[in-house]
Amino acid sequence: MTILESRETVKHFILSDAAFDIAPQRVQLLRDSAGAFVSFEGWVRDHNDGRAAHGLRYEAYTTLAEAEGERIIDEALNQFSIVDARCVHRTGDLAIGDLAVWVGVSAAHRDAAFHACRFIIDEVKSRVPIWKHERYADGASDWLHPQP
Amino acid sequence: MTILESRETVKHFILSDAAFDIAPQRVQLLRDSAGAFVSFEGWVRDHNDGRAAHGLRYEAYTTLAEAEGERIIDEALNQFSIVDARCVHRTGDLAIGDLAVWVGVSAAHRDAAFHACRFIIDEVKSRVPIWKHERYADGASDWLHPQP
Amino acid sequence: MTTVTVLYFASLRDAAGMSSEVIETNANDLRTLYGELQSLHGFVLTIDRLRVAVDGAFVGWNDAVCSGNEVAFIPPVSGG
Amino acid sequence: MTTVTVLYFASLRDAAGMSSEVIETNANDLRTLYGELQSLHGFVLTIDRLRVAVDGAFVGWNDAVCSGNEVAFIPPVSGG
Repeated sequence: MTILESRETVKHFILSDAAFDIAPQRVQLLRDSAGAFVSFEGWVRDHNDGRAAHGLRYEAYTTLAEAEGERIIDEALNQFSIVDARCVHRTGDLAIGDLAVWVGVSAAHRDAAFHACRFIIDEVKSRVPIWKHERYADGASDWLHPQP
Repeated sequence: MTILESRETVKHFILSDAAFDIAPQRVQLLRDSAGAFVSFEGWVRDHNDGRAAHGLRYEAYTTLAEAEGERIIDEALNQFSIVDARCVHRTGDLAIGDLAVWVGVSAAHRDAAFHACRFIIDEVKSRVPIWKHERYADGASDWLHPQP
Repeated sequence: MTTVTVLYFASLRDAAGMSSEVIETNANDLRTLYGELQSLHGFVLTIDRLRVAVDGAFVGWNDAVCSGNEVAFIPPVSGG
Repeated sequence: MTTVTVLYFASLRDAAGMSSEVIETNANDLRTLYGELQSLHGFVLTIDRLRVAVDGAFVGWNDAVCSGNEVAFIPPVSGG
């Protein structure tokens, strides 16, 4: 018996403390049975709520973030007719235009791929213990703790 | 006066008779004001309606397809709060796993990016004069003219 | 008689055995023109499943057939 | 007395001036424990805006505080 891929050992949610390439993540989602692929990218914008931003820092509670991220991808794989899904989230210092988060989903059909990709990024934003520390053009900086 | 980009001369919908790279298309959508990017990729699957497929050919009515494709992107730019959008569609012979169509949308926020990307691929599939000719594993082949 | 160029795509091209032809017609509108060509080439696709374009833009079936027009009958599309 | 390690993140870490501390407490549940630490460090975030995790998994506020636990109070997240 040859185990080509063991479900337990594949990480579907990854925290990266440095800039990462999308291509090697995307290619792992390609399958001959998948006709649709949807990806989301979150970039660092030059403003937030009308305030000019210079950059930001993401901090994570690593153990819990990785566990919660895997749980979200598992939920997506169970709830939607998709083939595979991945998410990579940056930590550390980011500048304007840097890639902060990437989500990729492959599926036989586009409907499931769109819905699952949206589900994953929404859940990651609301549940995974990662915090954004923004630096503003006026010299101020602050943690973002959004109201529900 | 220097015109850096004239709206009229930029093609937002492109027919490509050969394999194309996504990266140069994607990079044109990046802006410091855009925090969200959503892309859709349509790949040639190894089956269609339960029938094993070997590959396909896309034929387009080029003049009308390009005009209708541009119209769809214009509609998306008007209807959604997005920054920019592009679509590239293959013509000619494609094998299993080949990229058939790519849509990319950048926006300040993810909601508009997701909705506009879905709108564009849905409209392209329903309105742009491109036809798929499938070759099946059993030797048969046929044009796809879906019922509405 | 009006002289027009007709373009055929996908299954219509296969059925016609050609991608375009120049024809002379007495048809006043595009609906009638398609009826004539459907009889001639034995097209299976009925008019309710087609769209029609003239000179690279979608138009209505009741539009007149004018000399020099490039007419295309658009079968149900299947891109994407 | 129970001895636990408490982890602080984001604004809680800034307010506490440290990323973790080992404390002895008489608190029976996590809700009471947060109340004690909120008084001690002057945390602005009220309990209704937090979640709580023990040993790397989310748990309930009424759960008991057990010796050796690694407790983390999770401020509203802002990833993505």
